[in-house]
Amino acid sequence: MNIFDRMMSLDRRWVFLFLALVCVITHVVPFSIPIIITQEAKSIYSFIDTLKEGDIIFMAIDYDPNSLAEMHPMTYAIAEHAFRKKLKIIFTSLSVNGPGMADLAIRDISDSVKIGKTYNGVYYEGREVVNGIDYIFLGYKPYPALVIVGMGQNFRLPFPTDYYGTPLDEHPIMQGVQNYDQIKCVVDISGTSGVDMWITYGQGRYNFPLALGLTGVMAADYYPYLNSGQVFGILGGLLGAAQYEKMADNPGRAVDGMRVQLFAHIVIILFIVMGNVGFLLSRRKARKD
Amino acid sequence: MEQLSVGTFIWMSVAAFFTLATFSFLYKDNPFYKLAEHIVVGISAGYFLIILWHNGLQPNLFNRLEDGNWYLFWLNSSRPWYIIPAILGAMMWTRFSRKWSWVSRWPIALYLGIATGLAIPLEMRNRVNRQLYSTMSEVDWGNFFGNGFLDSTAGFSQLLIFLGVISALFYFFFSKEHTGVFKGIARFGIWILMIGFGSSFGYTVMARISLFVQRIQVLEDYTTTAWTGSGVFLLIWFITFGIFVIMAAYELIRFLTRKQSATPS
Amino acid sequence: MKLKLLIFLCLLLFLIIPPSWGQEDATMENPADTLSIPPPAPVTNLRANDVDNDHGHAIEVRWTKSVDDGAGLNNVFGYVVYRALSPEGPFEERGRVPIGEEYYNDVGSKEKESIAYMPDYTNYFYKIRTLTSDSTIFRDTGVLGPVYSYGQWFNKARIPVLIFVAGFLIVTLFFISKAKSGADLFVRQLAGIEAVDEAIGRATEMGKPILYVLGLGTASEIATIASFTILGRVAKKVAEYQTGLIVPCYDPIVMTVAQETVKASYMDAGRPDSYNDDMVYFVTQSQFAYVAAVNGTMLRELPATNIYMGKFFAESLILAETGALAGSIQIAGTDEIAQIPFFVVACDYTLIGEELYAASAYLGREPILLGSLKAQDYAKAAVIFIAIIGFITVNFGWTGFTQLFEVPNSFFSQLFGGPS
Amino acid sequence: MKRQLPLVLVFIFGVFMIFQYFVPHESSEWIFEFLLDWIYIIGIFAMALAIYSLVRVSWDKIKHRRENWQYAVMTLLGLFLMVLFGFDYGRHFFSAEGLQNFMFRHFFDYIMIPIQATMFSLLAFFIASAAYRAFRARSLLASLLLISALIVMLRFNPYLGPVAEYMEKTASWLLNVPNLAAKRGIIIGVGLGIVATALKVILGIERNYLGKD
Repeated sequence: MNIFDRMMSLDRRWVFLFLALVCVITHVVPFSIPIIITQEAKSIYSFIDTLKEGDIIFMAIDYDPNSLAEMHPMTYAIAEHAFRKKLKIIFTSLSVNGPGMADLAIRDISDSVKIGKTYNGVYYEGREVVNGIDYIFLGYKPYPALVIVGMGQNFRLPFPTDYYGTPLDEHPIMQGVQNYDQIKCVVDISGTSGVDMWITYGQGRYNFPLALGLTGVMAADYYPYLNSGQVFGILGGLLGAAQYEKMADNPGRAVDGMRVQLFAHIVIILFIVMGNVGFLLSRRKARKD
Repeated sequence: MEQLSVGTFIWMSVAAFFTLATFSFLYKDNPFYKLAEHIVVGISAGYFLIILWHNGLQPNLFNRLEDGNWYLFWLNSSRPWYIIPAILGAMMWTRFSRKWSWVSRWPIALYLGIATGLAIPLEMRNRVNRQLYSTMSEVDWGNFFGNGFLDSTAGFSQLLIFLGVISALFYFFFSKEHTGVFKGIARFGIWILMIGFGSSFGYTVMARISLFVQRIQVLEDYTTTAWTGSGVFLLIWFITFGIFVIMAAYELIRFLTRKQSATPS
Repeated sequence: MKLKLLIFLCLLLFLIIPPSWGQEDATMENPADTLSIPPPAPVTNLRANDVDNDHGHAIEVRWTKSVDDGAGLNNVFGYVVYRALSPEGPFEERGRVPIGEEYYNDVGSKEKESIAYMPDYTNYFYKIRTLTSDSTIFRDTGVLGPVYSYGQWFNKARIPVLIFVAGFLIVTLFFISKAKSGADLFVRQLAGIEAVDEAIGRATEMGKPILYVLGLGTASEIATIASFTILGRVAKKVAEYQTGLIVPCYDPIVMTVAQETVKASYMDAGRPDSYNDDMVYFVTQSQFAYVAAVNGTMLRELPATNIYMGKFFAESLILAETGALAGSIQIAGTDEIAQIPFFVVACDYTLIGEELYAASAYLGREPILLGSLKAQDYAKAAVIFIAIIGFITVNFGWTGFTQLFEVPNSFFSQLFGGPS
Repeated sequence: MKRQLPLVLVFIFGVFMIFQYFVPHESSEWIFEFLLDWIYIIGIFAMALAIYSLVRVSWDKIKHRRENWQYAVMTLLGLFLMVLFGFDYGRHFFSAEGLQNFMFRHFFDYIMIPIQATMFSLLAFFIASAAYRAFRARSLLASLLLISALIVMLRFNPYLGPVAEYMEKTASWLLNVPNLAAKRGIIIGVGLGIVATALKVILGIERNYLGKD
């Protein structure tokens, strides 16, 4: 048995063992991998990065727990970046099972912002992110289309109080904030069809800058909106989240996940190439014989 | 962190044990896998039996007949017609007898009649009419080459989708040998099919890897719990993993010794 | 004196003004007061009728939007549809519609027990309220009515489907009668089908059984029904060759029908004694527990051939790879598009999509079945023809032809869900 | 009676269901829902046959001490325990409280779920081994399969340098254009196949499933 035959007919258990080892090691050992930054992800990052301290952005957390693995890293990456830049955030969740999850995410992010860290060479002092001053969580209301249109008139129409029951006017962040005119952009992180409503009823009617975070499967369907300029950026799935984490120099779970994915894919591709090299060479040899 | 009870930890260990037992199948069929396999078959069959009883039979049959009396055959209940499916269902049980088993063909015939009749218009609409309608779409001739490299919304892509659908349908043509022009079109059809299969295979890899990563995370969480918990936890953890480590070591030794004995001959 | 009076009045003013300023402040916080909106114009041209092509219990309300919606005063926030049982009221809110929209479907439940119950042939009265962002400022229309809902006996929107089904039926009957009269019906060869015969022969030589997996579909899925017919043919050959047959099942009814099918095939082959009910057995109704058991069977019984026909989901590749590990020849067929690539990659032969439905005609070679296969082919030719004509006409700017084939959405798109 | 009546039943109910689709009226819907309930209930009753089959096969194994008979004991034990817990040790036959039984839940959460999830995750390995084994450039068709899969798998690989961008664009084009065309072609064909098969059953051309005697 020559080497080519061996390359072709390797016991599959070696494939299994090698793949399992690579997955476990890349999962456990933290190291950084290059991540290609696409234009549609970069435009979201640079938009938020160039905002001034005290500017308000709007984040809609519109996914269910079952797409949590893909979508949560985006929420974390964007919100933490914004808080580090001392921006203010208005959160909503227009998906029924979203609010509890969003609430937890907000607490997690505020915990993480308490610790001082250096991003892209700049040191950001840790600070307390305060509900009502730095952010407000409006919660959930049914009929997303109506809520989105309603907020275009005044945030107080669909949401007289926030998620925790406090009237909006008691929060300093809402002083002078009426509708989308006072916020810089809307970021919709969505695993549902709610994203269509943000495009038609929100952006279509009130013309605010809209960025989307979508599941990997959905992302492809929304590129036409990018071309038409209705959406200024898209993050697609775990890959999109990893790009954002990379740009914000804040590697988190998305980069961790991508590390495993990348190397698992490379292992599979290597095995395919190995099998093919063996196959082609042994065929050539057979022809010579 | 909240202190876990030993009981809960033992349950977690059971889960970890069965996870590892199932993974051991990748090496070869072995007693642990056999155990996991047979247990899960029994438990899941029991689980579905119970679910069907509580969530199927009760709301769909018992609750509808419950205001009747059994000695009147529930005919005095508010929805007496629900006795019909119960009788049909009971007819299935004639299969326990060799002599009467043909009676069970009636409910089966009903079942298949309903299923097929239901399928015809629905499938015609959803699969044929719908897809046919979306195939007959306008091509963006003004933007034929699209913006940039391989634009999937460009005119040529739309045209290719149309040609692909038509030639794939040609490929499935049974009444004609693939010869002449027909051969060309059918060949293009099978190319499109193969490219489609390849890309959808490649696309799925990512989702499948994440399934494995989730299992690693479960085992990782289990290990962290053990190492941050008390000595009892650690002991159980060692036993759970130890079984498989010993098994792996045994197999490794066998593999190495076999190699050595194989080389001289 | 006058000066003194003036100073006194000014002092008095100062005493009075501060508290009233404070009051002003308090009301300033209410956004509604700050906006102080004039009432908008009402909607016009209000009309309502029963929703067509449905089971009743729904009324469609249409109007022309307020002139202040997106123009004029531009202060409209939305519309509310109100309904009452008499022109005097009381009116209840039925739904809200965002600005720009000009219709609302008032859909009720047909269940008498439901709170949303909306009886047919009952007179209803409607009015539309035009809202502003201040909930106290709005404008109502006059009352419209009476309107009532009722069910239709024919769904006109589904005429294209009816035509297709009827056409297909006629073609099928034509070819079946042609087949019965003894016409020679040609069908080309299919590699996957030829393989089935070879595989059974191979199993006999090796003295090993054949494993037939019917998939995860219930008996109500047509793919499973097609699989029964293939199982029938396979079982007949197996009975003739006296090879073993293993059929693990996922669904109780599928098991029952499969038992009948295999038994009938053994009788056809003249070997009813060789049949026993344990060839076709039930495993469990849980996707991966089933897979675990079938995997175990493959590695322990080492079947010569594995045949997978029917509905398959994520387990397709697990089964096919384990089968390859056991060294079996594998033939698969499924109409589940997401799984075809995995079978194509991992199995020796794959019946792609509709080839699964053609297989029983191929295996049986009975003229009537071939007739039905011919009908299927001619229907396909018709579809290709229509698609080409439609494509050309649409691209020349005439949509009249394609409009004939448009079928609107409906509720029952996915009735029988399977595991995914 | 044994063979003709079932064929007649299939025909009558099949034709009824086809017409039902075009009649939106409430009464037609009522029958439709009632019939769906029928087949659901028939299915549940058939579960008894299925469990009987499972028990008999396992019991035979144990009785005749066939290979691996010890494991068949585990199957029967699992089944028996689950049913026992599901009825809350016989305390709750007619209320769903058994579903909240401690042991029922724990057997489900800590045995059934982990094994099933792990079984599912084996796909990560099988997708790798299938790719290794089958993706060989044997013929033009196999090469097309191989190349398109490789391109899609390389779509986010950063080590490709300047090629990476084109790789990503090609991958998304492959998924949105040829893949869509292939799917659509198959769907239309499958639709016709389904209708043809269903018609064969309704018209009684395909009647194997009704057995023989």
